[in-house]
Amino acid sequence: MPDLTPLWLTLRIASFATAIAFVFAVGFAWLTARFSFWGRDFLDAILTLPLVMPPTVLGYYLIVVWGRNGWLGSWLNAHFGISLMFTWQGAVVAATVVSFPLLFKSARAAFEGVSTEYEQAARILGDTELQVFFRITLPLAVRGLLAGTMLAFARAMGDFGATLMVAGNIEGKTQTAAMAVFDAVQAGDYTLANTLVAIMSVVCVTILVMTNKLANRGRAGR
Amino acid sequence: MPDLTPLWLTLRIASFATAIAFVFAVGFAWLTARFSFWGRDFLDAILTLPLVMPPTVLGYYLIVVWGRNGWLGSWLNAHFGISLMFTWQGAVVAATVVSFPLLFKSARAAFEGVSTEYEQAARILGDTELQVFFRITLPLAVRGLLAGTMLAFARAMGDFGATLMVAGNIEGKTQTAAMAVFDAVQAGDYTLANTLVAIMSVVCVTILVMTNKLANRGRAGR
Amino acid sequence: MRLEIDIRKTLQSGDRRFELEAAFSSQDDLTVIFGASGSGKSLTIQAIAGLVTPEQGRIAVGGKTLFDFHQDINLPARKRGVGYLFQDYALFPHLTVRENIAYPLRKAWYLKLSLDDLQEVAEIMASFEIAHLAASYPAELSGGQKQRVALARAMIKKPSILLLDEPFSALDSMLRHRMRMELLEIRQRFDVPLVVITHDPADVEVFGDTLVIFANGRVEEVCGRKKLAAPENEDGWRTKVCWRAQWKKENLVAQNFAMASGI
Amino acid sequence: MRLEIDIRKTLQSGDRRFELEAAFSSQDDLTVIFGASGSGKSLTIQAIAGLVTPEQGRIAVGGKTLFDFHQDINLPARKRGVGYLFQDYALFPHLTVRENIAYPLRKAWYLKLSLDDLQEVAEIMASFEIAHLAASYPAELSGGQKQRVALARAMIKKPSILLLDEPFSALDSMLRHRMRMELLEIRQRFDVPLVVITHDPADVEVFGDTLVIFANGRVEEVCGRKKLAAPENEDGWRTKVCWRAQWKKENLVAQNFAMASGI
Amino acid sequence: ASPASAETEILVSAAASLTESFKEIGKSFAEKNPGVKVSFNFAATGPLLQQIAQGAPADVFASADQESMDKAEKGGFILPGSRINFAGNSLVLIAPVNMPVVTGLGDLKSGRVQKIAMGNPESVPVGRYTKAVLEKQGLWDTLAPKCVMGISVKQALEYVMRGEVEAGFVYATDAAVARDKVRVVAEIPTDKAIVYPVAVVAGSVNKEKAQAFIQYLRSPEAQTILAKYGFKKP
Ligand SMILES: Nc1ncnc2c1ncn2[C@@H]1O[C@H](COP(=O)(O)OP(=O)(O)OP(=O)(O)O)[C@@H](O)[C@H]1O
Ligand SMILES: Nc1ncnc2c1ncn2[C@@H]1O[C@H](COP(=O)(O)OP(=O)(O)OP(=O)(O)O)[C@@H](O)[C@H]1O
Ligand SMILES: [Mg+2]
Ligand SMILES: [Mg+2]
Repeated sequence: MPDLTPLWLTLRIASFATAIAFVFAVGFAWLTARFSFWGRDFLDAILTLPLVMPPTVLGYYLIVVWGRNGWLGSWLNAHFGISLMFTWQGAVVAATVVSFPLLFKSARAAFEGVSTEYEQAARILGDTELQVFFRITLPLAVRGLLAGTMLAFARAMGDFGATLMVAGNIEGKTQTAAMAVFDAVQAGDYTLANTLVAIMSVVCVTILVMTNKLANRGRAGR
Repeated sequence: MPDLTPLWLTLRIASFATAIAFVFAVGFAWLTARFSFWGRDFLDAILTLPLVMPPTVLGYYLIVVWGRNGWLGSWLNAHFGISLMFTWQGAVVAATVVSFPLLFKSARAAFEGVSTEYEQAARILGDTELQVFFRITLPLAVRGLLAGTMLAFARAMGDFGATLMVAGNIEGKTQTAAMAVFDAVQAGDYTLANTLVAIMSVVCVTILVMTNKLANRGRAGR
Repeated sequence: MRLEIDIRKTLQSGDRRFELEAAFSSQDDLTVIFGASGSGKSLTIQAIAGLVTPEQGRIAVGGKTLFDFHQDINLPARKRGVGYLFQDYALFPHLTVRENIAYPLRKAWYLKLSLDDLQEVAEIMASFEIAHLAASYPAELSGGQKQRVALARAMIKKPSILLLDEPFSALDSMLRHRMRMELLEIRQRFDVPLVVITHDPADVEVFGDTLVIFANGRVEEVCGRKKLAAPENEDGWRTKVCWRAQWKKENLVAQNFAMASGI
Repeated sequence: MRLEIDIRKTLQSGDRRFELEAAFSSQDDLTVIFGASGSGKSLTIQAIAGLVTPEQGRIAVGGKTLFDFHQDINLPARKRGVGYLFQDYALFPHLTVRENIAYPLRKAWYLKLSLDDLQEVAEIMASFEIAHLAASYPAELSGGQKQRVALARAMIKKPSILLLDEPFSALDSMLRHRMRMELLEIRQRFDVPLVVITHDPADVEVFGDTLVIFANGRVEEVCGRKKLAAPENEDGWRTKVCWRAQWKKENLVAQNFAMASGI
Repeated sequence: ASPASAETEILVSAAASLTESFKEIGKSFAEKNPGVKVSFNFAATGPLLQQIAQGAPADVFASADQESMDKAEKGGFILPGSRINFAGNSLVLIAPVNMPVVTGLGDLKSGRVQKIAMGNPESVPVGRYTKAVLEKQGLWDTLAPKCVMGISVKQALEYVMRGEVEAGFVYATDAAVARDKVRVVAEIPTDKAIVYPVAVVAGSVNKEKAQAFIQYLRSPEAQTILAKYGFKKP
């Protein structure tokens, strides 16, 4: 049985990253789905871009921004004395960036699929825009959002390049499961690699299946 | 101006990969969205798995299967004398695998969002299941499918690890834009890296914006 | 004998349970299904169309068995050749009015419509007064306009039986009148039997050769126009309606009585 | 003076163009809007509810200005305090019947309903005969059941005006009658004015203190009950309806005449 | 190779650290040998070996370390007897130019050094060399928690260049590329000499040409080019 620390770390990082990506993605998705403004398609494309970058390259740009001497990172360091480099929080930032586009795109499509009639009905029944969003739009878009969340979670779990670049590969501290697998494959230790992959797959499949089940249980008719 | 061969190659690979992934993803998505069978959630999770694997590891498994000595690859080689290793077709296979889950999940959510009432109406009007699918389900799911296709295309364009493993990094033959960027970063040639990234981003944004525009034009009311 | 039905089906929603036990037959070309809200009318004609599969029983239209539990027959909806008007229209939101109506004609996927077919679509649109809406999408229609489009779509293929779920509810009285006449004409021209669910006594009057009354998932009463039942117990409203349907315009006083109590 | 409206709005769908020019006022508590399909009735009450923003004009209810182009007033829908019954109900598919009806009461997001509120929901469900459906989802309801749930939801907040788009079209006549009485009672108890779009002459009779007749996006005629217009030109069906609405049950012959020609 | 052209093509799978020098050598080889085209497949040594093991159509395998080549040899993936060493390198300790903290190996223990970048000993050759040296000096156990393991030597270099770490272990050739951003603190002698092996792949269909390329690597022209990029003689 191999060391499972990387797995727990991965789950923690992926959970945080998905949660953060969710908030931003839902916000942007709502904006682009419900309002028509100049440059909307452009914004949409820009927000999808992180997907096109090879993760390692993305990681490189992340360091440029968030690194100790990066332009956001140095500010963080000067004012709060914190640095994201080589910490699991840094890994969260990296994983958030790589998984964001998945959630954003899914959420936008999901919101666009919600008939505006229900939203209008809610407005007449006295809801503010915020209430309409939380009580009608969000629950009615739940399938697409869930699919997006699962994609984002899986992507965050599997991210390797960007996370590695920002968080380093410090055993017991920032070494995620993906890195451990990578190391094993690189080192030619295929038994270990296969075991790790098997464990990761089982964990991931379990999570995905359970999420699906929960979602189906909580789902309304139609 | 840097050499643009990798870019064209990338576009070609990404287009083929997205097209292939589309066919399979739509098929599986339809199956899981419209039929309830034992192990459906499990199948869904399995099909999402490629996302969790670090691409290089995925690439490793791909060459174990498709390599000239791999169990599918050796058969291909023995019967048709072809090998996918170090060819752009191999890159297509790798890119297809990494982008498949994105399309599959989006498509499933999109299909589930289509009210079955329309499908029933089409059946009564004389449609076979296949016609129902192509004339009703598919067009009504177009937003989600499009979002998924764009995600998959972007992912295929940006893939590095898996593609590199299967197709190699051979200049002018299998070196994709992502690899060229990676090489530039590795060589410390940041000017080249930034230029390549800028070109890739512009191309990708253009494609995404145009797809969005086309889709909106061709879209029906509601 | 054109329509024979004898089916059972149980529906469950949480604790609530609805049992449908619909059995009736109609020799007439015009059958009206009448009954309280939630009594199983829509479910019954959905079973005829093949949208709902009964747990038991048999459905036959014009001698052709559509469903038979014991013989293990269950024709798919597309082979039943029925026309169906959905209660909420089910117009395809991604197609224009013209495309919606032409839908059943265009069998190959990308083939253009033939000139004959186009002509047919144009004619039916004209007769339903929706020609000016041809290029609009369902979302841009008023309630009544939607309903007419749905009717045109259901009728263009000359179905062997036409099932109508409250076909005129969203129409104004002028249009309602004209559509009724239109329907009756179509019925005669193509010899297509109609099954109409309605809440409108005027429909009962016009279409009710056979009147089937539903209550709580069961057929409460079937009155043929020929079976001239005496109006014995006038206290039940159903009897009145039945009776009214039979006596039609010939007995204005009775009609008024029914109207007044049925406002 | 309870309702004043004078608005313009142009809608475009491809080549087709619809111009709405709705201007009328009603001092009565009961206003019926009557008119051909596609004549702009739904659009007009959507403008009152704040779902459609007119390009011009003014809307006032009970002295409160909801919209005024010149004064740049345009209250958002949630502040207009109107009740609205959608033509296709717009029940929230992810909520049960009970949750749908309680929707306007539950303002904080996750707060439980108070006992009083629960009581209220239970009462209104009972009076609309949908208590047994409380735990069902809209997809599991029949057409008439959906409509009653939508009515209950629109009425539970005691709106300052209740807008009803063909409220009884999917109900059977018994229920239709009862719901009408129910509505009239509610109207009186809470002093809430009603605006009803209908195609049913019986509705015109009961609700039509003021009858507004639409044609082609314009108000063709407004008849107050008080304004006892003589039935001069009986050849127009609208006049008949107006006339009928005014004379109500007092003149059965006229009613029958209208019925016969309006089948 | 397409039969239409008389040109034969050989594919050289080479370690990423050889990218620039090999591209140049490839050109000069082609000039000397008309009719032969040299293509390169650059990646980390690990993937290269895996590709060859799975039957990739490479002709030459140039590895950054002996171990990978040993594995290739043991697996029978290279032509027996074709293996030679063609270049050498050395391990250096580097630090960012503007960070004067580290002046020698001994400073690494100091509390002011929080992070040290190195290649991952499990997969990156330079990491293995580094670990061996540190273990021999008795520093490994103290330093290991501070070490950031890059997937490649370039990643370790990147960290040092951007000042994210106080020190790092890379090859002399890497340090040479980033001369303006990093400063070489010390050259660290390794037990085993760092030498790059090259061999003809067993499955090669152009064995003579591949052999010719390998021979060319030892030629003065090629050695000059390698030296230009900081490589030593083998
Ligand atoms: N989004 C839209 N775009 C273009 N035209 C529209 C749109 N919505 C409605 N219309 C048109 O406006 C007209 C008035 O519609 P409205 O829904 O008010 O009719 P209505 O009087 O309620 O009719 P019905 O009795 O059939 O419900 C119709 O001709 C309709 O086609
Ligand atoms: N999917 C379902 N699950 C559970 N119950 C259902 C479902 N669909 C319909 N029902 C119930 O079945 C009963 C009959 O429904 P049906 O639609 O046939 O009524 P109906 O006679 O057409 O009424 P209406 O005149 O109101 O349209 C209703 O009580 C309804 O609530
Ligand atoms: Mg019904
Ligand atoms: Mg309307």
